[in-house]
Order: sequence, then C-alpha cells, then structure tokens
Amino acid sequence: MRTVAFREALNEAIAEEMEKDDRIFLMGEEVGHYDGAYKVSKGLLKRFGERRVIDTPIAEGGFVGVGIGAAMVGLRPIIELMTWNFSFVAADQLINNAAKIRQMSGGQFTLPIVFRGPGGSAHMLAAQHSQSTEALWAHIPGLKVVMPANPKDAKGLLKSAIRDNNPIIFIEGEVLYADQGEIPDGEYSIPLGVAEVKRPGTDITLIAWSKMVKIALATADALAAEGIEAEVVDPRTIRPLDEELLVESVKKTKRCLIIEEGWPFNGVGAEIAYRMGRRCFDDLDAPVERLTGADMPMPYNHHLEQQCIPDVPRAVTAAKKLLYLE
Amino acid sequence: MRTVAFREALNEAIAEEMEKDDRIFLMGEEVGHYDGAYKVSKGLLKRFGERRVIDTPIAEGGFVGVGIGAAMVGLRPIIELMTWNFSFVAADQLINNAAKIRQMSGGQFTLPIVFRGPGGSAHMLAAQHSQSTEALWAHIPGLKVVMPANPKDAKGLLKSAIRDNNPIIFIEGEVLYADQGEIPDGEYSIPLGVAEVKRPGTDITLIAWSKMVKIALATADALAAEGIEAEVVDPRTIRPLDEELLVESVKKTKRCLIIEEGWPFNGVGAEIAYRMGRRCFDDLDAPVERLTGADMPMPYNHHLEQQCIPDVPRAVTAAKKLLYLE
Amino acid sequence: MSATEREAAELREKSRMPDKAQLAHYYHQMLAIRRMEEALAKAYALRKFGGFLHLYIGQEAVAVGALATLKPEDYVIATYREHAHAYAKGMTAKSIIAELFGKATGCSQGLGGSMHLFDASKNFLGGYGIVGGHIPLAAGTAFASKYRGDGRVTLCFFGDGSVPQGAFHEGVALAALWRLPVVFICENNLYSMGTPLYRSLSVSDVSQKALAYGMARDRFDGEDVVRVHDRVAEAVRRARNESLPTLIEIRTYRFRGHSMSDAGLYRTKEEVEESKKRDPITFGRELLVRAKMDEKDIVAIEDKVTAEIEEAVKFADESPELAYERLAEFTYKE
Amino acid sequence: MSATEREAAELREKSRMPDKAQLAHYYHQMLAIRRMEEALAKAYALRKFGGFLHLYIGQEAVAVGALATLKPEDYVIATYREHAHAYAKGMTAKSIIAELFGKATGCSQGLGGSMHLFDASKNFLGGYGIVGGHIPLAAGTAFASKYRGDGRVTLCFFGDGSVPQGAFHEGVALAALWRLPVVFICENNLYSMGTPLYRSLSVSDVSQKALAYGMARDRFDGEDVVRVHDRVAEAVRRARNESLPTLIEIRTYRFRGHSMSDAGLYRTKEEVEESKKRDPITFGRELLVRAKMDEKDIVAIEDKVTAEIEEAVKFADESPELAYERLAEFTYKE
Ligand SMILES: Cc1ncc(C[n+]2csc(CCOP(=O)(O)OP(=O)(O)O)c2C)c(N)n1
Ligand SMILES: Cc1ncc(C[n+]2csc(CCOP(=O)(O)OP(=O)(O)O)c2C)c(N)n1
Ligand SMILES: [Mg+2]
Ligand SMILES: [Mg+2]
Repeated sequence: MRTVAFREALNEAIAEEMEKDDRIFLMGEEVGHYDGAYKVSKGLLKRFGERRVIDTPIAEGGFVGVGIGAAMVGLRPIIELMTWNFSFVAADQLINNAAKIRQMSGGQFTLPIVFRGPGGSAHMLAAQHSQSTEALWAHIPGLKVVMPANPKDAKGLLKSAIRDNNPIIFIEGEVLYADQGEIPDGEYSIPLGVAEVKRPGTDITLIAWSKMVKIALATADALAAEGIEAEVVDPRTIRPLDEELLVESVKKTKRCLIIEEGWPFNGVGAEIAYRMGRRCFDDLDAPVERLTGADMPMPYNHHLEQQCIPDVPRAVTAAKKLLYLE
Repeated sequence: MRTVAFREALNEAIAEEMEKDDRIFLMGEEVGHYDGAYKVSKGLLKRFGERRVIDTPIAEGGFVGVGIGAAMVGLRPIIELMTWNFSFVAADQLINNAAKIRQMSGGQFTLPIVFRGPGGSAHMLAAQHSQSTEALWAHIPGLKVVMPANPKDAKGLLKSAIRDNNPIIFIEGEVLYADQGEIPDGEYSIPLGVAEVKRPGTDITLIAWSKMVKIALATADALAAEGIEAEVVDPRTIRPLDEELLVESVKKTKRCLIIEEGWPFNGVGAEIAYRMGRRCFDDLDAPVERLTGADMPMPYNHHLEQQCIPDVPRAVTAAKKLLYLE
Repeated sequence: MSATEREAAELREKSRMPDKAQLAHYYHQMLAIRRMEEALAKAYALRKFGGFLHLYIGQEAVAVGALATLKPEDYVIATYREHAHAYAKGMTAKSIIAELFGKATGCSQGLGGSMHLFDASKNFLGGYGIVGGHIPLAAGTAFASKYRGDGRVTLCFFGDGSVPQGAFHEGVALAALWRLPVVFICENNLYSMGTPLYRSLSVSDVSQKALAYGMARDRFDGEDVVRVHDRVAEAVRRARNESLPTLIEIRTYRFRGHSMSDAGLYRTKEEVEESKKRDPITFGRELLVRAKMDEKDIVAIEDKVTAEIEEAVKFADESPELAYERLAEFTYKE
Repeated sequence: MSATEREAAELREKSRMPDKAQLAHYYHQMLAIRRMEEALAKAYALRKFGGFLHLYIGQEAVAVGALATLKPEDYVIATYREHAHAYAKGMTAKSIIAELFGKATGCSQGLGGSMHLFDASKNFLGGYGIVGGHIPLAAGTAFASKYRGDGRVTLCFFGDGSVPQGAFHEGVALAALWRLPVVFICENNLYSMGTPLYRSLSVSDVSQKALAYGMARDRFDGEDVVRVHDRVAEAVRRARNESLPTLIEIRTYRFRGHSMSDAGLYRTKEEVEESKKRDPITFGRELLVRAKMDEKDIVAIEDKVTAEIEEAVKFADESPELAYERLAEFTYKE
C-alpha cells in the first residue's frame, strides 16, 4: 500500500494505461504544457510528448467531437473537460453522438472513450462553476457515469473506464483532488457497476458517492457516538447502478437516506429512492429520504454556499428523523 | 366551446398574446416564411410582420442566446426550437444563462422567455430525433417545464407561460399537433403548477403527461371494462410540480402507476415516485410503479420503436400487477 | 492566348477528361442513386416506411465526383441527406434500401434508417441528423489518421445550413489549427429547408469562411461530375500529401423538397425547372455521348441500373426485421 | 507631406486629443480600477473571500477607453474578468468590492461574486463564466435595441480564448446577418489561461474573422486610452447610426496570472517585464503631464483614488450578508 493524493491516483491510472496502449491519448484544455488546470495530468506531456498529450483551444464541442470521431476509428481517447460545468457546450456531442452512434450504426461502431474532469462545487465559484452534472448524464442511455470517492477508487475505476468500450462520463470531485489515501502497490482495477460498502452497519443505510461519501462517513461516526450503526454504501458507478448491493443493505437496515450534492428534482437520488422503494417495499420501516443540494443555482457567498450543500449536521438530523428519533 | 387542433390552440395563444403586447416576438427556424416546420406559427408572419416573427439560421445556441439577451432588457421572446432534439446545442445557454442570470444578478434581471417546440418520438425518426427531454430540463432550478396534453391545456398553459416572468421550457408532443379538442371561446388561461384530474377514479392513480395522457386514458378505459376505476392525473406542469394533487389522488387510490415516454434513469417518474413513496408511505398498498420508454436510444424500425414507447396493453398489465390481479 | 498555349490548354483538358470506363462508372453511379431514390420515394408514398426522407436528387454529381477521388480506406461522413454518399462509397443499394425499410439486412440493421446509414467495412462513418454535429467528428477521424500516420483522408459533407452552427466553426477551426487531413465539402444547394441562403448567411460565399481559418478553399458549380472530381482531387491530394485541410463550397441544387413533407412553396416553379436544365445525370450521359460511347452501351448501363434497383427493393421487401430482444446489446458494448 | 497637410494632421491630432478634464477622468478611472484590484488581491491573500479572482491589471486602458464612448443607456456585457468594465460603466468600487466580499450590499447582493457583477441601473449586463457564452446575449440586447428603435449600442467584451468557441461564431454571425448595433471587442492578451495564441488559433489576427461575416473590423494596440476611445468610438458610431456591428481586436497584456492560483510558468519574466513598459496607467499619467496638468493636481487624483478604494473596502468589510432564508426568491420570479 502507498499513500497518494486523489489527483496522483488519477495521473497514475492514465500514465499506466497510456504506457501500455498507444491508441490512448489525452486531450483537453491546458492538459499539456500547463500540466492540467488541476494538475491531474502533471508530467504527462513530458513523458508522452505532444502527439499523445494534446492541448486544445476552448472549444469543448469541437474537441469532444474530435474524441468521438477518433474513437470511432479505433483510438481510445481520454478527453478532459476542465470542469464538467463546461460540458454543456458539448452536450449535443455527448447526447446525440457519443451515446447513440453504436446503436444508430447497428453496433458497427463502438466508442471506447473517457470524458473526465472535476465536478461539483468547490469554494465560492458561484452558479456557473459549482454544478453536479451526474443526474443529467446518467439519464442518457449509452453513457456510463463513474464517480470515485477516494484515491483507490479513483485509480481503479479510471483504469476500468479507460479499458471499457463505451463512452464514460468520469466525474472527479473537485474538492477531492488533494485528498490522500492508500492504494494497492501493484496493478489493479475496480470494475464498473460494483458498489462498495464503505462502512458496515445495521440501523440505517446511507447512500452517497463522490465527495458526499466523506459526509456520509462522518455522519456515521456522529451517529455511532449515539449508538446508531449506519451502513455507508457508495455505488461508485452511477450508471450502471449496482442496485443489488444497495437493495441488500436497505433490506437489512430497513432505512435509507441518500445524500447527494446535486439538485433534487430528477436527481440520481430520486432514481435510487424509487428503486429502493420498489424493491424494499415490504422491508422499509420508513420512507426513503434524500438530503440533496439546495434546489437553486449555487450562490457565491460562502455561508450561503455551505448551506446549499449537504453537511454532517443536517445528515445526522435526517438520519435520526428516519429512525424516528427526532 | 370550439373544436380546434392542438397546433391551432398554440397558434391562438401566441397570436392573442402578441396582439396585446408588442414586447413579445417569435423567433426560430422556419417560423416565418415557412409558417413553421409543424405549422404552429401559421399566418403569424403575415399578421405581425418580419419585425416580430423572425426566421433564424440553424444556430440554436446563437438564437436561444439572443432571446435571453433580449429578455434581459425587457422584451418577452418566444423562441421556437424546431424540435427539442436540437436543444442540446443550446444546452449551455439554457442551463448556464437562462436558468441562472436572475440568481447571479441578485434578482436584478428576470427572464420572461418561453422556449417551445415539439418533443418526444414521432414515427421512425430514429435516435437523434425521438427524444423526451423533460427530465433533463426539469433537473435545472431556474427553469419551469410545461407539457400540455390537449388543445385546451396547450392554449391555456402557453398563455400563462408567455405571461410568466421566468424561463419556460414548453414541450409540445410532436404527435399531438393534429389532435382536435374543445377549447373555451373567450379569453382564458391555465395557471402553471396546477395538475388536473383527467378522469376520476378510485382504485389506482395513473400519472401521465403530454401524449402519455392519451395512453393513460385509454388504459383507464380498458381497466374500466374489467371493473377497475383508474384515476388519471396529469401534472401538466412538470416543474413546478403540483405535488399536492398527486398526493391526494394516491392517498385515495393507494396505488400509483406513472406512465412516461422518456428514459427511465432519473426520469421525471423517478422524482414523482420518490415523492409519492415519501408522502404516501403509510397509504400505499403497493410500491409506486413506472412504465417508461425503453432505456436505449430510439431504434428506427417501426416495430422496435413501438415497443420502446409505453402503450395501453403494457400499461394495463402494469396496473393490474399493482392491483395484484396479475 | 498563343497557339502553343491553346494547345497546352487543350491537352490539359484532354488529359483531364477521364476515359470512357470512368465516365461510364460515374454515369452508373449517378443513375443508380437517382433510381434508388425514386424507388425510395415511391415506397415512401406506399407507406412501406416512415420517418424523414431527404432526397438528393439533383446533386448526384457532387457525391459521385467527390468520392471517386478516394481510396477505399479513406473516411466519409455526411448528413441525413446521405444516400448518395453511402452508395458512392461502395455500399450496395440493397443494404441502403433495406435500411430504409427498417430491415435487419440494412446497413445499420434497421436501427438507423434514412438519416443514419453506416458501413464500417466501407469506412462510411455515417449520416447524422443534427445539423453541423458531425463536422467535429470529421476532424476527429482526420486526427486519428494523422495520429497513426495511416495516410487516410476524411471527406466531410454538409449543407449550407450548417455553416452558422457553432459545431461547424469549432470543427473546421480545429482542423486548421492542427493541420488535419480532411476536406470539408459544403454542398450549397441555396436553401436550408425553406430558408434561402441570404436569410442564413451574411456572406453568401461560404468558402470565404476559410479565410478566417487560414485554410485553403475552393468554390465551383457541381453539376459536372468530372469537374467535381478534379477539384476535390486537388484538396484530397493536399490532405494526403501535406496534411492540410480544405474548405470547398460546391454550388448545387436539390430538385425535390427538403423532405417528403415539404410543399416547397419557397421556391418558384421556374427556379426549379431552370435548375433541372443542369441535371448532372443528363450531363453525365452527354459526356458518354461526347466520348463516343454507343447508344446501346449507354442503354445497357441504364438497364443494369434498373435491374439493380429492382432487385434491391425486392431484397429489402423480403428481408426480416430485428427482434426486439436483441436491441439492448446495441446500447452498450459488453 | 506639404506644410498645409502637416498642419491639418496636427490639427486633427489636436482635435483628437481630449481636454484635460477628460484625460483626468481616464486617469482616475484606470487608477481606481488598478487600486481596486490591488486591494482585492490583498484581501484575497488574507482569505477575506474565495473563488476565482481574475485581475485585469495591465489592460485598464481598454475598458476605460472603450466605455467612455458610450451613453449611460448603452449596454455592456463581459466575461469573468470584468471588474474594470463594471467600474468604467459607472458602478462604484463599493458595490464591486462588497460583491467580491460576498456581501448583501454588493452589486449582485453577494450571489454573483467576482465573475458575475451585474448592475441593471447602469445597464451593465453582467460578467459571465462560460467562455464565449455571453456573446449571443450581446447580439440579443442589440436585437432588442433594434426591435425597439431605442438607439442604444451594446458593447461586448471577451478574450482571445473565446474565439474558437461555437458561441462566438453564432453570436457574431447573427449580429452580422441581422445588422445589429453591437461592437464585439476581443481583448487579445495573447493567452487564454496558459495557452498562447498560436496554440488556440490558426490565424493570429482575430479581426480577420470579420471577413467571414462581411463585418467591419479594426485591430490595434490597447495601451493608449485615447486611441482605444477613438477607434471604438468609430465602431459605436457605426452601430448607433448605421445599425452595423463591428469586430474589434485590441492587443493587450495582463500583467498578472490568469487567476490568483496561476503560477504563470508559461510566460518568461522578461516578457512580462517588457509588457509593463507599456503600462496604460503610466501612459495615462504621461498624457496628463503632456497636457500640462500640475503635478499636485495629478497627485490629488491619486489621493482621491486611494481614499475611494479604502472607503470601499471598509464599506465592504462592514456590510452584512444575505440571509439564507431569502435565497429562494432569487431562483424564480413570483
Ligand atoms: C441542430 C439542428 N437544428 C435544426 C435541424 C432541423 N433541420 C434538419 S435539416 C435542416 C436544413 C439543413 O439545410 P442544409 O444544411 O442546407 O442541408 P440541405 O438539407 O440543404 O442538404 C434543418 C433546419 C436539425 N436537424 N439540427
Ligand atoms: C466553456 C469554458 N471552457 C473553459 C473554461 C475555463 N476557462 C476560464 S477562463 C479561460 C481562459 C480564457 O482566456 P481568454 O478568453 O483569452 O480570456 P482572458 O482570461 O485572457 O481574459 C478558461 C479556459 C470556461 N470558463 N468556459
Ligand atoms: Mg442546403
Ligand atoms: Mg486571453
């Protein structure tokens, strides 16, 4: 085991895969000479050269499309969006091309391509720069959506994503980049579509992904101090969703709180809540609850911003309410 | 009461409002000289002239942005998307500008603007031309999403949308345009955010909107033949959602089937199912169920296409299952 | 012009003129495309299939002349008005018509339809329905060719209507910046749906856009298949040998409406009739006559085409459809 | 040049040179913007606020000169690097600094922050964070002006980095097509974040893009506030009187990093130092000296600026924040 930062784990995944397969290239704004806006690609230009690490102009629709075209004819692009906030200018490429070409072509063209970059809010970046986009992308059949919560998952999942033969939306929590964590020494990967119990428990299931896993774990700690054993389950891949593991946990604890940073309406938590409600109808002791980001554009002011993002106190309150303790 | 087609009802709403308020203009591809790709704007160029009925080049991002800018300084644009399938090239404008400018400006700029056009599948239009986009737009705080099911609702809701001071996503079922229906003779409007019981019943609630209301009503007919009285509730506005009326119905019938054309993952039905599960936890005799469009890009072949869209036989089966009759 | 100069020009003109076999090939292709689309229009009227049907009738010389410049390994990508490009890239009328009939034997197994013809084996990368959306993809395939050094060229077709789209700008700009081996061919048929050029572009010369990107450009009328071939060949050569993109505007005209539902009220009958005087197929036949091909040999081509299309329609009619159960596998690759 | 010609030229030059009061106004504005941003940088270092902070230092003559051409009712719209444009449009340092401090007294009540300054009363239509995304909005406000015949002009500012974006193309193209009264000003500071111009544009002359749209264009260096004023005035006149858009490229340079977190390793120290020799504020002061303003009058301006900014910081410090309970009303208008 080694301890590395989240961004380094991602960097290793990219470098190791690029080392093995010349068809893989990395493209995006500032990924090369600048070493990445968030330094995920640090050193890669130096190591792999300008042919394989390509700086682009600010034209997301253009270079996302370039990636799709390149993937159609056999390359395996990794396209960095400087942040997912900027992906909307490429929405048509992602929805109408990336997600559909395989089906429209009767299966003739597959798209081994990873779109990756930071997502979610950070610190006073205001409305246009603080968005969680997973709910939108996960709605689209043809796309997979992956959201690691720690360095180990980040590296393992990114390796699987790069090796996958489908278009992948890979969202890295912007505030996770500096997080340190242990990762296995040698080669490893983590399959897509497999959730993980991040902390076992018996009294209530907390479902969370990406940076919200930290909130869920801290909430579990706080609850443990009051004698409540929460189980924290991280789907890791939003789509495909490991429904079975979630159901298993909820059937066991009979209570479920979903903690998500994104907006509530049609959020990922709505889908999970629906599925849990359906699959665990006879087991649930309380309705599935959700703690979500506030239903509004993110305000700039720091205090307002913090109140728009789920935090431990509110998660604890919500959990207790579910346990009819408050 | 008069009988008019869905497209005529929309046309009347636009014309009547334009007549009263010079700040309103209609802009979009082929809305003028061509009388509209789907003839919703028939005769409007002739009546209001080129100043107020403006044909655009194929640049949705551009003219959606033009509408937003014009709305910021006091005009009241109606922007037609030839179909909502083409809205993704304008996604950034809708998500990052239309939905956020009011909040980012501290409430200084409001956007009285309607984005409208046909949505959903039609007949063998294949993957890029057969999409239901309501789940995506309804996820975005700052936008309202309206989806009328018949000519009366179409006219009444569009009038309210035009008079509203927020950006509105107004989605017209592409296959509804020729539908005939009765509308009141004089001036009327239907407030946004108010659902309607389209058919009263006692045994099960069918929630559906836009063209799926027809499926729901036909399903209710079929069920009635077997002695089952289904209540059909049409939210009409997806966002804001008239949660209370839906809850009232579900509490009464104790069973709920949501029929939606869109993709299942994070669909509007997921949000509704979550809310019903939560609010009606102690009332439900069965889990809330959903009948949705198939979780895949729409295939071209007609038979395959039909199997990807909810229909009466499958809705009847799903309803009976919920009633434990099958 | 001096006598020698004139002589040289004539020589050039002659050497430029392809041999009889090549002209016959052009004629065959253009006629087959025309007959195929006429058959499709008929089948559509008989409701054998639905959806949008965008006919290319009137523009045949563009696809045929342009694609004749390519090697089989070169890539072609196009819009929803792509039956001709698919055929000219080597796809059969069978696989195209079957696709429009929604059959499993269609080039996209009946999943794509008229707007989404694909054939990986022919390097035909598809027809696309979002105006302008495929242009960045063409930069992408050209990027891949440069990345691999495989010497392939990408030809990207689009209409005048896609020029105002952001995707056009971004795709073309990246190709210029990165010097990608791609040829962008704008088939300027003067209308995007019912909108005449002057209502969608402030500068009617589309090729002028190339100036903004420092890109080579060309612009000419597209009714003469030989001219199309020769001018496009120059751009293909530039792409293949110098890895430089070109923007070509080819002026053309569609004889039919935008799609089958278009009443076409935005053009006068006179304008349409006038344009038919420059029918590329009439001109293609004329070239054969000028090249002194026997009338009966020309008729033989025409009969062959008739048989080819009839057989293709029959094949499509008799083909099976895909089973719903198999659909899921097309959404994700295992 | 003949004597009369020379005389005429000198006269033109003189008539072009604004009076002392105007020069003093320019100097005040440029200096206030500089001091305001220095104060912001300091406050940022002290963690009084967070987020991105994009300083305009080095480019002040552009915003000040350009906005001096406008009437109060004219519209201005800009990017996230817009503190200067906000100030030059008549917004106070108080309302700007308070906004960055996240206070309810800020121009956007603390909801927008550095990247989203807005002031409806000053017709400042905001700063925007999505590169290129506000350019179509500028076409929209200009459209509204033409629609109403209100004679207003829209000025739209953006960086060289937004030129490759589709939104640039679409916004500018619509303005050209519809002849809208808007001036597009590309502040070409040679870099978009760490990317030098040659890695984002195949043609380094941004103004050349205007050719593709048949639009008037201009291109010049932006360190001289008077030049900026005069050249932009010409475009504003064209917009106001002829309802025609112009694309102007103003070459400039930012002395600081892209944002506070940018180490700026992509530029040499020499290059940055060299550019500081063309500091618009030094030049603005020089103009006052040349216009024979007393040193003590100049210093008086400088003192006034210092006091203005100090007071603004104090105001911002002491201002309250918005209550969370009030937030919902900003998402939707009742
Ligand atoms: C982004 C987008 N907007 C609108 C449409 C609807 N549409 C389909 S074809 C077309 C006209 C295109 O004209 P042009 O590019 O000139 O091609 P042509 O049909 O003349 O071959 C329009 C508006 C679309 N498919 N995509
Ligand atoms: C669509 C989009 N992509 C990427 C970014 C990230 N980003 C912010 S500013 C910037 C550079 C812009 O450079 P330029 O337009 O030259 O303006 P300058 O910062 O030099 O004033 C980038 C890449 C963004 N905000 N929006
Ligand atoms: Mg055309
Ligand atoms: Mg710049």
